[in-house]
Amino acid sequence: MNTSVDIAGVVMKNPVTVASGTFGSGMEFTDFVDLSCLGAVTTKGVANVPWAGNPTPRIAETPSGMMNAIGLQNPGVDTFLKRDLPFLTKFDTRIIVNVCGRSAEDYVDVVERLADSPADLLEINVSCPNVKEGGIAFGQNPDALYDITKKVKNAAKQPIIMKLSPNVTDITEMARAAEAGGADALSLINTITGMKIDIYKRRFAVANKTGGVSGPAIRPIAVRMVYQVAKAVKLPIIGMGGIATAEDAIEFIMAGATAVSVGTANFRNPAVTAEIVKGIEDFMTAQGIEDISEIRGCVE
Amino acid sequence: MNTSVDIAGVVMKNPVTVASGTFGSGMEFTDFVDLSCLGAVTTKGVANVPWAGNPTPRIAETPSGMMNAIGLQNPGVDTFLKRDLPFLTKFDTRIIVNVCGRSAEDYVDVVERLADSPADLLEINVSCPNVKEGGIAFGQNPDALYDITKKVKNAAKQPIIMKLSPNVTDITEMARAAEAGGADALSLINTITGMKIDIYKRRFAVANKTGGVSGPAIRPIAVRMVYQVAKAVKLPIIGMGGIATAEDAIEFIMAGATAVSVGTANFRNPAVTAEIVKGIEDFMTAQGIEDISEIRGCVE
Amino acid sequence: MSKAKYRAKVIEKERLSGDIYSLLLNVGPEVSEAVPGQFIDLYSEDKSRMLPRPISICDVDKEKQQMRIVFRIAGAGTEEFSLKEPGDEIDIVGPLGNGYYMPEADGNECHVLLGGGIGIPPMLYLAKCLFESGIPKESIKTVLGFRDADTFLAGEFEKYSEVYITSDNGAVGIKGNVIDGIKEYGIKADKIYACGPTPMLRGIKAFTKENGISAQISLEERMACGIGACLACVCKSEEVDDHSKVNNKRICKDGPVFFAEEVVL
Amino acid sequence: MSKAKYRAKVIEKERLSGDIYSLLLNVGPEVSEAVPGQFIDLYSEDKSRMLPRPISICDVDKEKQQMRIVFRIAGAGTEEFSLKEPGDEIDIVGPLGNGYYMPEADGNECHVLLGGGIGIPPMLYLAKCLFESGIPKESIKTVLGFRDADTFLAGEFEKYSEVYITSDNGAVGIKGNVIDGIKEYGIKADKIYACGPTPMLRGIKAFTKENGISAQISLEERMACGIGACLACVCKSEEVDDHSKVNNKRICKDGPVFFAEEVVL
Ligand SMILES: Cc1cc2nc3c(=O)[nH]c(=O)nc-3n(C[C@H](O)[C@H](O)[C@H](O)COP(=O)(O)OP(=O)(O)OC[C@H]3O[C@@H](n4cnc5c(N)ncnc54)[C@H](O)[C@@H]3O)c2cc1C
Ligand SMILES: Cc1cc2nc3c(=O)[nH]c(=O)nc-3n(C[C@H](O)[C@H](O)[C@H](O)COP(=O)(O)OP(=O)(O)OC[C@H]3O[C@@H](n4cnc5c(N)ncnc54)[C@H](O)[C@@H]3O)c2cc1C
Ligand SMILES: Cc1cc2nc3c(=O)[nH]c(=O)nc-3n(C[C@H](O)[C@H](O)[C@H](O)COP(=O)(O)O)c2cc1C
Ligand SMILES: Cc1cc2nc3c(=O)[nH]c(=O)nc-3n(C[C@H](O)[C@H](O)[C@H](O)COP(=O)(O)O)c2cc1C
Ligand code: FES
Ligand code: FES
Repeated sequence: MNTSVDIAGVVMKNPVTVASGTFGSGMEFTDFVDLSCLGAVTTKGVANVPWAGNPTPRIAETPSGMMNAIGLQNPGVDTFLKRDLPFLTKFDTRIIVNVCGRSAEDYVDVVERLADSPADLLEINVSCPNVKEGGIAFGQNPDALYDITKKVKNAAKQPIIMKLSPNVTDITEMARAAEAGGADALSLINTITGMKIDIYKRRFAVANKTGGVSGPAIRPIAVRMVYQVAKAVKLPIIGMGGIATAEDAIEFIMAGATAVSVGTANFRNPAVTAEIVKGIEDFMTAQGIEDISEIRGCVE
Repeated sequence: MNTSVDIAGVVMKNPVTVASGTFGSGMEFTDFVDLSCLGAVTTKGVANVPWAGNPTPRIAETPSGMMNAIGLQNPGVDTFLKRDLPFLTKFDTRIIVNVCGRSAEDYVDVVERLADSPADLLEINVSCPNVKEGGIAFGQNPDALYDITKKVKNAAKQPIIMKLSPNVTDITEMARAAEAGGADALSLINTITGMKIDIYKRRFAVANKTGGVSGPAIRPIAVRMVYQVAKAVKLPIIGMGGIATAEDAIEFIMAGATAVSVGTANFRNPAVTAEIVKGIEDFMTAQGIEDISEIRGCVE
Repeated sequence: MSKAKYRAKVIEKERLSGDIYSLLLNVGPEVSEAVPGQFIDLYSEDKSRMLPRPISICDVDKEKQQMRIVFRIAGAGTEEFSLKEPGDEIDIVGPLGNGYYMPEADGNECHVLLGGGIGIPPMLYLAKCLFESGIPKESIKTVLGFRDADTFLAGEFEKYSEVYITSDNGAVGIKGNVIDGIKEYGIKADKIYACGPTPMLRGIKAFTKENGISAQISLEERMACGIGACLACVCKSEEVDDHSKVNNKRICKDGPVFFAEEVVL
Repeated sequence: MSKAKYRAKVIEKERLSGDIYSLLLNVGPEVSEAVPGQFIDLYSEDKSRMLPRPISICDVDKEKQQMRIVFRIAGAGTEEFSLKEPGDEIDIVGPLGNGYYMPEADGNECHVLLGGGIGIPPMLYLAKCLFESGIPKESIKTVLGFRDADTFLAGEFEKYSEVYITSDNGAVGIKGNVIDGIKEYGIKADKIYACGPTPMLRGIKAFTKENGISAQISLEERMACGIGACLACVCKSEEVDDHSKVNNKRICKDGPVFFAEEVVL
């Protein structure tokens, strides 16, 4: 049985990685999962300098999901290079580094500092709804997305994955802009902007007022967008949004994703990623699937 | 205690109505709810001629929600005028007629035929994701929305509510276009386009491939959009999307909605609307709220 | 406001075969209206599952206000119900829909009940009602179609009817479907009543049309409201339907039982 | 991979007062590591609730592998746990976080435990561990702050410590908060250990700073992962934190117990 997949020339032994920001740099999850059983570990977004993130409360629960406005707190690329990356290289897994910034220069700066690092792939977060500058501003306008993609691509040694925002009218327009700008792969979806109000306190449930909705609640929206993007561009897709079981992962693959990321579900079960890897194998055995690529985009 | 609200000069005795398409024309629900206890009944979308809708399966369950692609099946405005409207006038409630069409002419046609009917308000559905023509095409482009609003407004005797689609990058841009076009009120949100795949059959769960996601899953997204729109325009808002309890209804009102619609929750509990009306009163009593308008948009 | 969602108490639970369970429920006075072919909507306790699960009425005891349902585990909702134990409660609404049109008791006509797979349960209450209406047992014949030797409920039909068995793999009864059963067992049918998968119903529609037999069939479709309001559960009708003004009928409200000639399968 | 989510069995359930419940759980060998001030994550059965509920460890019996938690019904999750009966199971992860730093047994120091409201439960296990470490009972003093006469757990502290009570409305003990309690009861504290609402902890931080007393306080914030990965649950730290490289510490991982001087409240 072959579960390996190829994202822009980087081979993952199985299609399962984690969604940026839900898994730190993997360290804390080693108590629960052998990182070597994952196709890749995707790290929390890293900027050129440390970011303090947003005030608390940063999260709230929503029906079959959650809202977060962490605000991309991160220790900065220096610490990341010294501490997080060397730790990850101890495992037999691919490393996808998620990159954030406030300006094009910030992104380019991080990408250049990662050039000679063991990072296999760079995922460019131009879709975070929780920061005032950068983030989603690049991800909601095709021209801006094209520009930033081009700049990052020129600066990057590793293949780049542009992470798309679902908060747009037409996701295929954004996917095409990223493709035209030189993206090697796409990942989607980031969170959908939401709001929750504590009616007894007459206050917003998260300090940032709005937050990004994630989890099973948004899965049908994510599957739809992956399907649309898979039809619109030729790039490999890392699909995500509410994946909590192997069945969910297979749903994204059948919609056209090459690999999948597991995010919020890690909070309900810290060992869920390993269970999903195993569940995909079981499904393939039961259904007589030799190679995972047989089912990629198989619904018509 | 005053629970009554005013939508474009039409007074509803309480802020609770139903979401179009989830309640028929009220007839079937009379077994479970006294329609006279609702602020208004909003009918299923009606077109100038009967529509057959989409093939089945038309729905699928999703985490804390559902997906539908009914495709606006309706008996046409003639039958509606002869059968559904006379039935509704027997109750002490306001009547909001939801209008759909394939072209601007279709909408205008229906609106004109309703001119001398007992309909109190007309809700113009320019946001249905499940039909090929009309529907969402008008709801995802501000210029198109402005035009259709203007045309419908010119033809309408009753105040018009433009029903907005959440499948857009910036909901406030759409709200402003509708306001500029002459809308008397806005309602939001319609469903969010989604997809579900049956991985064992390798087929789409609904025959239309995509469907509109509704229910509690989308509530945080709906609350956010209502909040944004309430800040952007002066029109009264009918808020909806995943309301299942009185607390949920109050959340929308605190976000800035004048009235609220209950949709998918009717399927989990056919008497839920009456319970929500009662629950809002209980909340007001417990919190010492004299007039429902005191809490409208009260989070800052 | 004659109807409401209410909590039914589980009196008995039985596993009939592999993944098929029977629940006996204490229900409300609503049960007195129940006719064969109707269904009830069951609600999950889990808040992530918003929609009701429609399940046919398998038997009713109007005096004791009890109702029995028999179902297959098809997913998370039916699995939840299968875990209920005596004393547990389930939210339900119903009876809902239109059941089988009951014939005059007429000793000369042969009433043939066809149940395929998980379409079998509603036929039991129908057999009982036909029998109790005065039709002699010999004039009520039930043909039950199973996948394999994993049968269920068959013995219970014997109280009210003559029972014939078929199975897809021939492990029990005649190998084939219920129509093969009618033919091979040489059953002469005047009226047919059926519930089962669509291909079976399609076969029955063709067979009864060819042979000029009146047939009532019970259809299935995914439902949301269950009461005729949302238009999720339509089937195609031969004629323009009076309610919809198009060739669509609502299975939950106008059905689930239709005369075969009314609907397009 | 030394940790995992596992199913704990409920051994005993008790309602301690209005909306406060105590559950005794059969847990795994993980319990042998539990120190006072740590918490466990409890998971809802309901699939619509994705996030774990952090609840402090109130008591531990390492031999029997049992753990006790005491919680207030604050919403749907804690309500679900309050409905559990002996024999039922709950998914949990833990012990998690860093607990109270345990002092050397030194008969001359006075250890004062301050618990406010639902911050009281973790102090019980702390009192027990201090007592069992050899500190004499007279040198362990617990001040418990309640809202009103609806007290809970107070009697159980008497096994390990001297107990003083305050209440917001003066219905029991001294009227006021735990700091008013220290002052009015004339308690001389060398080391303070506290858990309770933020305003109380803020008061304790100021009071102990002023009086040069070492204080450990347990903080609370909404959590997602519970293990230090998602950065949901941070508090502000006085110094740049070595992990975050900013003035943020993770309550779930670096805490929930901090020395008062480490954090900004
Ligand atoms: C009128 C009617 C009578 C029925 N009577 C019986 C019966 O007596 N015994 C029995 O075992 N089954 C019966 N079914 C089928 C039964 O409703 C489904 O098996 C059940 O809803 C599956 O729910 P689930 O949560 O286990 O599966 P899931 O797949 O998790 O369900 C997801 C959603 O799809 C719907 N759904 C899934 N399968 C079906 C289906 N086959 N038909 C309709 N909706 C479906 C569910 O209601 C739910 O909303 C009947 C269906 C209808 C329409
Ligand atoms: C380290 C720590 C220890 C705790 N120990 C106890 C204890 O021993 N006894 C006790 O009664 N309570 C304790 N709490 C508070 C307890 O976690 C919340 O009351 C509980 O999570 C509420 O869940 P719910 O589903 O009932 O409420 P809901 O309001 O429905 O919860 C919704 C979401 O918000 C989170 N949340 C809500 N209130 C709080 C809160 N006050 N703190 C953190 N998260 C919250 C929930 O975990 C959940 O994710 C502790 C909290 C923390 C952080
Ligand atoms: C707590 C949290 C933090 C996140 N941080 C990041 C981040 O740093 N960078 C990023 O690109 N996406 C971030 N995301 C988005 C996820 O990577 C993912 O796109 C989204 O959560 C949808 O997947 P899920 O439903 O499986 O969680 C974060 C999500 C959550 C819940
Ligand atoms: C089965 C179904 C049918 C619907 N039909 C219509 C319709 O005819 N016209 C319309 O404007 N909206 C229609 N909607 C959208 C709802 O009115 C509402 O905007 C949406 O479902 C969100 O609310 P909810 O989450 O409370 O269901 C339909 C929704 C559902 C679930
Ligand atoms: S399920 Fe709503 S009309 Fe049948
Ligand atoms: S809850 Fe995730 S870091 Fe604390």
